[in-house]
Amino acid sequence: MSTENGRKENGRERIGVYVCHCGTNIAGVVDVKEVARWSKEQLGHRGVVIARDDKFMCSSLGQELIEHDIKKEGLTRVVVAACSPHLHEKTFRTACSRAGLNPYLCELTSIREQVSWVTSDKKVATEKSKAMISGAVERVRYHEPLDPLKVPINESTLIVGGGIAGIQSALEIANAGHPVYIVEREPSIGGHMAQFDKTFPTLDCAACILTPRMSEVGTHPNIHMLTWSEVEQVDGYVGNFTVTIRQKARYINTDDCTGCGICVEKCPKKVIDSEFEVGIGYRKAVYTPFAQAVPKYPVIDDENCIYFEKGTCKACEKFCPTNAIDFEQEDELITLEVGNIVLATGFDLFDARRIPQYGYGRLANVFTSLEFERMANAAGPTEGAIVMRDGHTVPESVGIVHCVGSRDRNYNNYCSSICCMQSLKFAHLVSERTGAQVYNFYIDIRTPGKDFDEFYQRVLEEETLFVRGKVAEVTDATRLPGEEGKLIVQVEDTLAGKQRRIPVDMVILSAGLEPRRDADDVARQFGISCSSAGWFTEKHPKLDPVATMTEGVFIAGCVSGPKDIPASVAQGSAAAARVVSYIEQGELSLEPVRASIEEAMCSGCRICNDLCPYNAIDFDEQLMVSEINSALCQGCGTCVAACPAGAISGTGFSDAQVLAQIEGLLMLNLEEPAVMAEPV
Amino acid sequence: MENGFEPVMIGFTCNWCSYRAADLAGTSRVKYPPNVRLIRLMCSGRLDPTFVLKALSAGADGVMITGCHPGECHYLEQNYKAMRRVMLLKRTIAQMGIEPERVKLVWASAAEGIHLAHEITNFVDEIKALGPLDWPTAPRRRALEEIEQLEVEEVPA
Amino acid sequence: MKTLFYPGCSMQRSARPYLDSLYAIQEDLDLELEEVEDWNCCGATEYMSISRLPAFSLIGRNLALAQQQVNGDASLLAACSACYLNLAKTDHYMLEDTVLGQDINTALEAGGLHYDPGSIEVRHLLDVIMNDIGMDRIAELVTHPLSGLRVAAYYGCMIVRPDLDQRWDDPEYPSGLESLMSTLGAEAIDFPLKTHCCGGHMTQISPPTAFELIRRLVHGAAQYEADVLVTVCPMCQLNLDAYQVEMNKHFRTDYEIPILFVTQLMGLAFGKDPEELGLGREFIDSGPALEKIGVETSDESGEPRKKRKKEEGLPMPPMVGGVR
Amino acid sequence: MAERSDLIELVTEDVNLVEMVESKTPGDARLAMCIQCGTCGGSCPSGPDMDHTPRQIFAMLRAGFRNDVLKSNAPWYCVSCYLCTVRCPQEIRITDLMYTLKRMSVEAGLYEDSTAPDLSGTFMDYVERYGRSFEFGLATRHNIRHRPLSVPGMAPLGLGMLTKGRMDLTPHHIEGVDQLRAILQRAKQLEAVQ
Repeated sequence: MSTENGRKENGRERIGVYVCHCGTNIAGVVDVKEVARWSKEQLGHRGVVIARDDKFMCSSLGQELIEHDIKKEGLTRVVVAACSPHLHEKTFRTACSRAGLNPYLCELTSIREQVSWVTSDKKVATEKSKAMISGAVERVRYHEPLDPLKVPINESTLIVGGGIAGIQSALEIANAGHPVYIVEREPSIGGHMAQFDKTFPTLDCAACILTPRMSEVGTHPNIHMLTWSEVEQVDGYVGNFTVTIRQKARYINTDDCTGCGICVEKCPKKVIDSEFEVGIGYRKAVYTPFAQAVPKYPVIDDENCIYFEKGTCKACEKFCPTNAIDFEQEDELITLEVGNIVLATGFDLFDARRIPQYGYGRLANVFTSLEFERMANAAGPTEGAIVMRDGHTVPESVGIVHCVGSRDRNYNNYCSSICCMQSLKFAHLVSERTGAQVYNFYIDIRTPGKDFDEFYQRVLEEETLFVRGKVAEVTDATRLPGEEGKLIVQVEDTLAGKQRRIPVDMVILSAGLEPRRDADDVARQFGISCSSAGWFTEKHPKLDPVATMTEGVFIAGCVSGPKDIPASVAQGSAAAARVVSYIEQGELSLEPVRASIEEAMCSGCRICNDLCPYNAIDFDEQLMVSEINSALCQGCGTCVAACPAGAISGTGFSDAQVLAQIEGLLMLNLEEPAVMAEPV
Repeated sequence: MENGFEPVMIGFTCNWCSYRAADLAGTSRVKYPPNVRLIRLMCSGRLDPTFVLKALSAGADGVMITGCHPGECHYLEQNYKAMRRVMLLKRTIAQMGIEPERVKLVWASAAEGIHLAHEITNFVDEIKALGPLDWPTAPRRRALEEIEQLEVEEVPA
Repeated sequence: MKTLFYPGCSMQRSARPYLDSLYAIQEDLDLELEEVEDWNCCGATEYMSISRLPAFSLIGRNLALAQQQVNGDASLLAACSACYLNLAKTDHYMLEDTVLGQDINTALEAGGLHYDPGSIEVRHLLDVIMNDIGMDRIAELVTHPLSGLRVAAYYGCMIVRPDLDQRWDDPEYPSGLESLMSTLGAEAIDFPLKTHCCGGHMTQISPPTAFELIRRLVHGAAQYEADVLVTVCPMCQLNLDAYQVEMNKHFRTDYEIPILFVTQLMGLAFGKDPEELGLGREFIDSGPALEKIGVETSDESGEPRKKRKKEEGLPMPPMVGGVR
Repeated sequence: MAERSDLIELVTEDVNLVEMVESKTPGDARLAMCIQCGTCGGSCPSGPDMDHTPRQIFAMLRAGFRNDVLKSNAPWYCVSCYLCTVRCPQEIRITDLMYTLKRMSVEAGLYEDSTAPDLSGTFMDYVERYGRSFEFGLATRHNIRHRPLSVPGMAPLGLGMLTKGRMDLTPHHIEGVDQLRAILQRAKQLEAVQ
């Protein structure tokens, strides 16, 4: 048996091999008794002292069997031939440690997923199982006792995004008594929900349920808000992140400002509000986005402020009772130390201009869903009056178009999931406030949530007309009498099987939800991954939806895909729970699968330094060697493979272990050469 | 090659995608040839070219390297490094007089069990077509010769 | 520059003014049009309806001839949208569907011909004017701006759709022709029906259907107060011009929207003689409309009509950078 | 036995219809991807005059109602404007599929109103005879056969075309007619095999 490649032989091991029947799952195809017999006989000289088979190794009986042997037979290594390590590695490791054997001296080889379930020929399956056990035995000889890595967890948490998901997370964590920083790009927290009028299906007013939460955030002793701010840089790792934040100049001294609003009142410069009012309303050059804004301090928009344009005016400064205006203010860089991060940066609305045949931007009375939300909102530009673009005419007929930019390979393949309910809500609001005839144009009505379909029923009762068909075009080009001065919605009524032209006064486009324009940059910044569409990827879509592949970075709300308010709130709480459990543990134990550099062997070539995606490798200028920060290291092993001096070793996946496993799998370790599998 | 030649092959899998794809192939009971024996790495980026050379020299007729699709690496971008290494490796073994087709790189996400099984099946056929690898001093080949002598004596039932 | 040119049957006859006006301005555009020798019909939309491979082979012959003539890669100019699409589509599908490509070549061999897919780049006249010649050059050539002439820029279908080679900013709502018209000094209408159908072959199959399609466009042009409707396709011109008369009979309407070819308006702006541009051969007399720009006397009087007034009230969303 | 054949008459579904239509269409037509949203039927300029909208045609194809589809006027009323094709959220090549259906209905000879097939046929004849289309011949021959009554009505149009020098009374031949015919001949043989 070769011991080249400078491999360190671990003396004479006493190895136990345990072959699982998994009922008939394995035993039905693999001759488990033969495999066990063979292991003892053929691998005895490799240290196998016991080889047993059992109906269910994962059962408590099976585990006790292992524990018993470890104690009585003094096993130093354990190989279990059963199912995938992703299912039961933990089980058997725990069994080992119960018996006083270091859990990492146990190796699980998957003869179910990789043999019995995918091979029909019994003889061949049995042979392959032998080979795999042989590989595992060789590998386990080179295992070393390991202790999980412990990293301390900084108690503070950073939450990026002050929408409802972020707010929920912040409050949950803060209420558990831990400090929270919440960073928001806009001048106020609140996110998209603050723009809405009513919320489906209950129709309670968005502001009424949101603003209490907002002010709670504003006044919470454990929450520190950083609005009008963006994350600039992220360093560190779970438990110990260092985050740099740019707080944009507000030109208002928040210590002195009382939020009285006189500056806003006196400001002579009126500009179109393309942010909060999505372009259908106006604001001043000094402004708070909306009445209930938290914090209450206004912001001076230096692109439109007369002072910044011409150097004159300063009306706000003259009238401010507390001299809080400070035109000299500059951006501020703030550095935070946090243990965990929750990303709740939300979504962008699909740009309806990308579908020219729907006329948005060209035809005055085509509105987007967000424009309509603002219009319907009592605090909006029309004080809740639903009127046409002229500002006063009440529409007599309104068409609501579903699936705008969603479920369409020309734009986004996915269903934006909220549009159906949103459109039903619009239908209700329009008929309630204007009595106009409402048409809903849909491909499918999707109302899977609690009380959703009941709401659909209600809208039907309100005599909204439903036309099943994806709208072909919205035009002002008349064709028939009665179309003059109207918008004509052309569609195939697929249930009637006829093309229809329906003249309406107003069209509302239920635009889909898209990832934030800068989602990719943000993902890169925080070291997490995006789907092809741009939504952030969960650690597990079903079983771990708020965690990411990067420890300590969690996601909540629409960052991972379109969601309604209840779902976003639920995720906000879920993320908080995950964070709090980390904080409560005080320190976190990580899989000890890490790379380490043997100083003596490192030539200081620095090849490895740029290979690490987590910047875990630093170069020590004094010693002229590279060193690895084991907490930053995620254990991918790329540096191990790259090191020309072989100075880097990867625990759990060392060269020795892999090379030994290769020999084992190829049966080079047998006293008499193996009979190769010969499928019949 | 219809001479009943059954190659032995080593497959390196990424813990996050292709190994799980293999699990999935199992749970969905997709059948594929038994010739490939898998080794789990944390990432295709961990693949040390010497692993492949070792496998080939130790008697493997082919080596399959699998990892996450480009852009989907669990460790952000390490699979690109694997890709580069495999390209170099193919060139190297070609210079050693070994068909570069004996080394194959396959992307398989955790959801692509069927795809992986399919790729394994194809690769086995490709290697069968290439025939046994005659690596200088292939120990396994020596071993086989000995077995043949053994088998003459004992008549299988 | 020498440019390989495929006129197509219609330009030879029913759309003769298109051909004449194109030839009249080719020098100004630094085009040296060289006809594909002994080209054959592209099959329009009809041949494909009867048989597939023969239809593609029919078109394939033209591509093969073109390749032969330049012996190598080159671009092939077509001014008829139907011809353009047939040629472009065949080249594209030969690349995409290799089996089809081989079959076509097998057929071509029977005539001693062969075509390598992708070697000929099929371009539409308007595409070349917009992207190769460019508006700056056009602006230099304008001596008689079409000031005050309200033009409905009409593309029709086959030039912008399916747009297999992604040559247009949008398959529904392109903007090239409009900018060309404003460069010529005309007032380009943002015509919502700019890429809707002119009726195609329905004039022969079901005239009532065709008349309705024609009425929609003509009515639209009238609704938008267009003086003329400009087109880049012989079929569109024929349907909207010649059949406008029939359509009026059918619906008892009296629309009179003259339909001119893009090259005719360019010619006028370049100060060419209307005769030479084949003007006056249309069914709906363009005289009255053209008087507005004083075609004979090149004085640029004639004040532009005032635009339809914009709505006041809620601001409109900005379009800049909107459409991708 | 008679009963049995009668029964067979009743069975009109053709289970492989979708695959068959796709195979006769160049490239990947994606017919099977239709979600019945009606974008095509809503966009179609001549949709109002079709007996079945394109969407319905696709549903019928899936159901295997071969004869009903091939009897429909929808493919023939398609004006090849490609609006449906560029708007289809499933990127189905609807216009190309319509061409395939036209060809299938010509083969099957199930479409009652022969106006459209004849127009295409006549057009094809002229092209194969001269290598160029022959508008005068086409228009007159077509109209005399299918709308004799309308011929006088259309006369001014034809006359106008002539006087305005926009129509020839005699067809234009290309030189390579024989070459062209050889090519088309070979193409037809090839297609017949498939």
